[in-house]
Amino acid sequence: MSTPNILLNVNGIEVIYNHVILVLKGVSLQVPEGQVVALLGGNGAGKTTTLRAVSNLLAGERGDVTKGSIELRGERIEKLSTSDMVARGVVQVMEGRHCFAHLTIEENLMTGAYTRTDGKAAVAQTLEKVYNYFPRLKTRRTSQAAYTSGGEQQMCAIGRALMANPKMVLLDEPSMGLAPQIVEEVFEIVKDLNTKEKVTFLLAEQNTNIALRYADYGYILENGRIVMDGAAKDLRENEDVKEFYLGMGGGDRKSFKDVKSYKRRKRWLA
Amino acid sequence: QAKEQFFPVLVYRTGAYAPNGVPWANGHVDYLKLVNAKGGINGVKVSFEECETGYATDKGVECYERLKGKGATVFQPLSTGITFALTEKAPADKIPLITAGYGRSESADGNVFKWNFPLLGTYWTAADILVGQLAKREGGWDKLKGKKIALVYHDSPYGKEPIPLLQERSKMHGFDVQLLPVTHPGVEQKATWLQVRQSRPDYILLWGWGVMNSAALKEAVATGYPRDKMYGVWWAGAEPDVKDVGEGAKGYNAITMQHGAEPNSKVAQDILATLHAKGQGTGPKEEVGSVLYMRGLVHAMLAVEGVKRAQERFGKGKVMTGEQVRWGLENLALDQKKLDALGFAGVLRPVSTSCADHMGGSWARMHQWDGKAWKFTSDWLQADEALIKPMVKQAADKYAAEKKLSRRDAADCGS
Amino acid sequence: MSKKIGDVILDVENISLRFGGVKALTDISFNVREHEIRAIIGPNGAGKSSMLNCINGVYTPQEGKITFRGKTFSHMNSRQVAEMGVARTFQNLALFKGMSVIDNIMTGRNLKMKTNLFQQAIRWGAAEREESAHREFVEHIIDFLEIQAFRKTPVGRLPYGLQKRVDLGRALAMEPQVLLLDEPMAGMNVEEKQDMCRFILDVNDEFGTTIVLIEHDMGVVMDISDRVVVLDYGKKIGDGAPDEVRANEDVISAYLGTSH
Amino acid sequence: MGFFLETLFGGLMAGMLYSLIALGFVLIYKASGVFNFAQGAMVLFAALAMARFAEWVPGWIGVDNKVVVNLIAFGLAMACMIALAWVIERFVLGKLVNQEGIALLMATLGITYFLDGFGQTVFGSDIYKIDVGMPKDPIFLMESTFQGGILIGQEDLIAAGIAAALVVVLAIFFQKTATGRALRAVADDHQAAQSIGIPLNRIWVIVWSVAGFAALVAGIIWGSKLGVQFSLSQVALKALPVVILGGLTSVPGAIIGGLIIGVGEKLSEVYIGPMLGGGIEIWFAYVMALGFLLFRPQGLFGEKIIDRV
Amino acid sequence: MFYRENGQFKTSYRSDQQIFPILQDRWAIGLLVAFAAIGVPLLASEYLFRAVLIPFLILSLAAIGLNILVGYCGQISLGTGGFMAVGAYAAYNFLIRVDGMPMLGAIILGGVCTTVVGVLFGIPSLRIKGLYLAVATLAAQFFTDWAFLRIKWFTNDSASGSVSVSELSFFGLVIDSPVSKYLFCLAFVVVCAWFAKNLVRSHIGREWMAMRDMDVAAAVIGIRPVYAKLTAFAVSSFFVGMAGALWGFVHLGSWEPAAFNINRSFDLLFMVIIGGLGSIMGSFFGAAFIVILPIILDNLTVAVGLSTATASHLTYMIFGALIIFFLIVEPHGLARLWSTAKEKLRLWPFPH
Ligand SMILES: Nc1ncnc2c1ncn2[C@@H]1O[C@H](COP(=O)(O)OP(=O)(O)OP(=O)(O)O)[C@@H](O)[C@H]1O
Ligand SMILES: Nc1ncnc2c1ncn2[C@@H]1O[C@H](COP(=O)(O)OP(=O)(O)OP(=O)(O)O)[C@@H](O)[C@H]1O
Ligand SMILES: [Mg+2]
Ligand SMILES: [Mg+2]
Repeated sequence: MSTPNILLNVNGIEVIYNHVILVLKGVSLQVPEGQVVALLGGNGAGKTTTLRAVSNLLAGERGDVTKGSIELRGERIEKLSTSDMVARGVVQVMEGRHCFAHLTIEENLMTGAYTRTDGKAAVAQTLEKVYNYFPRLKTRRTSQAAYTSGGEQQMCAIGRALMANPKMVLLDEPSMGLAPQIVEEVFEIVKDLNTKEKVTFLLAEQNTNIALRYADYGYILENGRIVMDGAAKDLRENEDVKEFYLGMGGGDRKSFKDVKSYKRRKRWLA
Repeated sequence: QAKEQFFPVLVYRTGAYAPNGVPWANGHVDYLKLVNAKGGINGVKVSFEECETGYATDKGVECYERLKGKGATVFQPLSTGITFALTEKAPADKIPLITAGYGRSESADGNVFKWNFPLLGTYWTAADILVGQLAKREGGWDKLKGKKIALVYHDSPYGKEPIPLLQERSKMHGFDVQLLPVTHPGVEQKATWLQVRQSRPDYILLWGWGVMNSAALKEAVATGYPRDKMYGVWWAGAEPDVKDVGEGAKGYNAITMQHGAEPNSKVAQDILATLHAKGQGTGPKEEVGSVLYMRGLVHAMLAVEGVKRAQERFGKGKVMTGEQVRWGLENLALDQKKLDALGFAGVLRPVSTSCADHMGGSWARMHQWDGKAWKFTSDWLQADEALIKPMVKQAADKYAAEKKLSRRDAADCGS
Repeated sequence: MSKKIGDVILDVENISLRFGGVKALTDISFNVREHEIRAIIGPNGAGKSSMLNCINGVYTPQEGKITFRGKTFSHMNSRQVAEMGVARTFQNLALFKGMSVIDNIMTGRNLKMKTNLFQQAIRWGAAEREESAHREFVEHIIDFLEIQAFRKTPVGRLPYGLQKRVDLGRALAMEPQVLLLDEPMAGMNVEEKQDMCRFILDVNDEFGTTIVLIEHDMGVVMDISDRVVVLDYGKKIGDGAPDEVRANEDVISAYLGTSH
Repeated sequence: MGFFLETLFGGLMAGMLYSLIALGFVLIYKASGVFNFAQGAMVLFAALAMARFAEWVPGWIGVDNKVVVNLIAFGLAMACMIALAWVIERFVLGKLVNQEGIALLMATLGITYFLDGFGQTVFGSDIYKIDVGMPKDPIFLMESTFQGGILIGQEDLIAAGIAAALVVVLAIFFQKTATGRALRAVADDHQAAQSIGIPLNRIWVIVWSVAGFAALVAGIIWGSKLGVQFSLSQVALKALPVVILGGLTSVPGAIIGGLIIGVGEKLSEVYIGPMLGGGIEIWFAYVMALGFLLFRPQGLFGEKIIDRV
Repeated sequence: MFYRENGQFKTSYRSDQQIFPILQDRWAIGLLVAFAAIGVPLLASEYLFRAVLIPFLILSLAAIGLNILVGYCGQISLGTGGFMAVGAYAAYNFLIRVDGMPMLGAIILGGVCTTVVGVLFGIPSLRIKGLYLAVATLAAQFFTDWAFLRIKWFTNDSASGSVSVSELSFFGLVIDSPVSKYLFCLAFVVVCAWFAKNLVRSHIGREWMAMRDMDVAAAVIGIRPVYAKLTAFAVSSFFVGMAGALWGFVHLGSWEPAAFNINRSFDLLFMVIIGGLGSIMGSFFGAAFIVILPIILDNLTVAVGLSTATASHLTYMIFGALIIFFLIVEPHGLARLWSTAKEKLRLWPFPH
């Protein structure tokens, strides 16, 4: 099999928030066309920041890419606006839902199709597809997004991004707040889109287990640096990954009840 | 310091009142330039600096402090609010204030208000003359009985000044005064004019400023109130007040502060010849001689004459101090001959002040808008001193009591 | 160490809650015993968060009543509930964004702070002592949650996972008897979840704090909870020990799916 | 009775005039979440542009026909407003994406200052005339029924008609079109709107242009009523209670709010005013709005303010 | 001297809770206050005192008050000018109607009256939020404008509705020279700022901020919205009212309601936002910016030789542009800019 085209190439970027807080310290990663790439790492590692840098949503957070380059199909994109990125088929699903509170679920989804030019019928078709993926949304279609449950909002956010018919989706913690079978479904959808419609995914995920099951390749980010990368199946077998990210140190999954913290923690009531 | 007499010029060339403030400022400055062109005040050159107050009190205070530091010896605040604030500051700084045709009416009493000079007239004299005109139109004071006069006024100390006098007069002659305040800036007066339509007053006195005047006239057009029954104070009787009402304002009357629009007066012609002809004029040529332009000019002349008078006592050709200028203003003796020589023939009547009288005369005329220009409709008029004097004294005494001041004694008067 | 699970401390009876046409909760009853860890699970939109909102007075159910420590009420305002010793965390972070971590957690101590406005303005004596004492308590929590490094950072700038910890810290600062946790582990990786479980178990163990927990990670729920309620579309479809629930057919079809 | 009716009508007409300005506020708020304090300054700026261009155009092109001149002036003034919208997006809002409402509000106050200074520099600070042939004379209704009849300004009637038409068009635009929906989305969450590819910059130029158009219409109507001068910007203060009463996010609310405020303030001034010494209408309008808000904190037709945990 | 906190270890929570935990900051502030109290009187001219320093100090106080309400409690108010007027007129009435009332007493009582009025106007905030509340607070502004013009009693029956005070004294010391006025204001403001700073870092301050950031969550942890909001209105109005009294008594000496008109309200809001919401220090920055900038611009443009009109139009434009500029550079105000600068300095010369 020939090496697939590199769709997205992030090259040694540094990101600084507010002119002082250095968050990414030289992150490089590649996303080949038609693949699912997972970006893993603990809280505050910089996953969200990386995705924001790609989709150019940093400005609103007062963040800046100060070093390095980001290329999409070989084109430098640091100077583009988010809507330019969407026009090039790259859509981000933001962490923390960000639904349009006053719009109904259906209106939320429809705004996702704002950039589409292929006509009403095609949009209606996509809408139907999204409703098929998330039947729960269909039942809540006329509620204002603010009054839907956390999980429903998450579905809405994902569905909204799909409405744009993207070529590449940046998914930020899609599993957060979703019931287990929905999580499974979301990843099935990812796989589905990936295989059937050749959509490329870059997903930041905490749920390492499931992410590595569905991804082709993984990067592990800690403290603003890539500390490890490799094919998903290799990572899954890696001992460190097993211990720290899959909770399976020593072979089996440990009960949450029994994990002793190996980091010595002071007892707060002592 | 150079041998220059410094005149601060507090103006407002921007904001809500700019249309009125600009011609005033232009006239004022032009006159000062004219004085220089004619060789200064007995050889003392005049210098001046404008400071934009925007009609706001705190900016006015800042201007005052700034220009005071540059050697100002007389201020003209050009706003009732600033006048009030400066009245508190001037005595300590020993700088006289000229508030010709505005400010507090009781400050005409120089025995209490040593540093204030409401030259040429106050709102009380204006109101008194206006009511007198109505009486005359009706055919005598007794004919006013039972009549209804509405005062449509700017809801501020400025607008409220005439109320005590009107109430005094209404007691004397048995007419009704209806008070109709208009909130700043007065862009929307429908309610006021509905009330006018309801009560159908016989006359309306308009005590507005800025957009309020033209808005009132437009509402009068819209409600069909006869414009010739409307009488404005001198701040409601200039071109900006009627210009864009045009024909609609035809017949509207206003009192003048002695002068009206005087494009043909000698002083105006002088300015055209001396300044504008050489491109040194301040504003557009057409403005010279318009009502507010003339007012600015007259005000400047008063200040200059104050200095001139002071020089007569303290030394011709010298730069005067604030205290000396104060003396000059308190002893103004501008007789008709002097005025004529200055180019104010037919524009002004004599002004002579004294320790007790800081107003120096309360002459006025009436003029009327004929759709294109202001035309005089009366001869020289004067307020009833017998009525106003005691009111002034009473109000001044109250002020003195509040401030724990005592009336000036003869010695102080002579100084 | 074995826990001594006590009597019923919180009893929810026949709660129904509607929003216009949406029935968020229909006739729900369950109870919580002292010192236990009680999990609520169910698919998205089942009404779990709404249940917590009813308990601590954010929503008023149309029907039903809640008994807490023998006191029954159908509606209380949030403050009264807080005074009775119920604290909670939120699913969609509800931290005070503009405040630092310390300040956020300190707000949790507010009910316990007694000095008046004037004492605080002068900040001498009592106010100062009170502030220091509570600060000490809060520092313990901060140590416990291992967020020392961020104590002065405005929480808005913290990554999501840490914000969740701060949220927990704020609830802990209230020294609650009952702690309601709404998806405390969403958005965490396994390691962090382990930490979080540790915190929860510690609180439960050492303080005997009763815990009501909403969570979607079945591993966590099954491992640490004593009893589980399952909601679906606002109805209760299961209630019992984790193993029982796991075996319940309704629950499997409605929630767990086949993969678990 | 006749007088009461007249007051009522007067209030309704005044209210429509407020609505016209309120509309500008609502438009911008609804579409970008910005409370635009510069609306008053925009009205002034637009009116100044219109008045001065109408003065200058004959000199430039040598045509003296009033209709032609007014049309050209209108076009030029509109061009100014579009340019202004572009500048505002480019140099102000575009740089403040995702900031809190209050920072945006302050920015609009900054715009107000700038525009005030700029407008007066370019167009002058005197009084100017707009003459689009608005009839000034009153008409009297029911003269047979009531003594003196009921007076209605023709100018007001026309203005009210224009305001109503504008509102209908805009209301449909917001609820029924994709762009309208996108605008509402932007108001809810700038960043999320960006993330799905709504081009904020273009949207904002459009919205501010439309608001500029509303300001121009308001400026022409108010300007031909009052004369174009600085105080025109102050009418915005009269429109504010209208905006909150009707609801910041509701186009029809601007009309209903306007009518309520207009009628309320005229009736109060005429009937209660004399007892209190007069001049009460301005604060009365605010107090009235406040009273309504106590029952509906989001205004009569505004979108519910959502706070959910 | 390096700006470092290395080596400064806090050994008690008390020391960590000081107003300025970093030693250098404490020194700097100490020096600044000392300079303001001793150095400035020796150096400044009368113009500086009267036209710049005194207004700056008084408006700083008002800005602190407003900042408590807007910056800390999140209730936007456009009625500040009105509240200042209440303070000024109330203090005036205490001064002239109560025999032997000392000026200080009148000013404080003016603040107390404003507190009452402020709480009254704050009651709607329990229901009305955000911009709706902001606009609604204009009711306070217009109502007070009207009341002080119309109700004669407030102005001691003065015909025009304007009032004046004279002979200010403070424990027997006559306050009439610019320096004494300045020092009086300085002392007043420093003490008030200290109180304010204490309040905002105590639990009441945290309650306010909690209301601002997320009121539902605040209620859940036991904060009473009524109490938190109304105390914010009360404390804020108290400061604003005293600032109003000082403005009338010390700065203007004589005033009419227009001295406290809506532009004053906007100016104060500017100060708070440009200076930094939720920062006491920022209130000073903001006041300095708004008081001094136009004066400098005025002087500059005039010095360049522009006509007054052009100059002041230009001033407007530059002023507006600068406001926007600062908002863009740092929407959290000068205070944040300042702390960012300090942070950089701390890291200097090694960035990050
Ligand atoms: N707007 C911001 N301003 C300042 N610092 C920020 C901002 N957003 C993020 N950070 C900082 O950047 C670092 C990385 O944050 P980021 O959100 O990218 O982490 P993450 O990997 O997505 O974490 P999580 O899994 O918790 O979402 C954190 O330390 C955070 O404090
Ligand atoms: N304030 C409200 N107004 C209208 N509907 C509401 C409101 N709060 C909740 N709902 C509806 O009630 C249902 C239950 O919501 P809830 O938030 O309790 O679900 P949940 O079980 O917590 O789901 P998730 O796991 O996704 O968080 C949802 O369909 C939601 O849309
Ligand atoms: Mg993240
Ligand atoms: Mg939930």
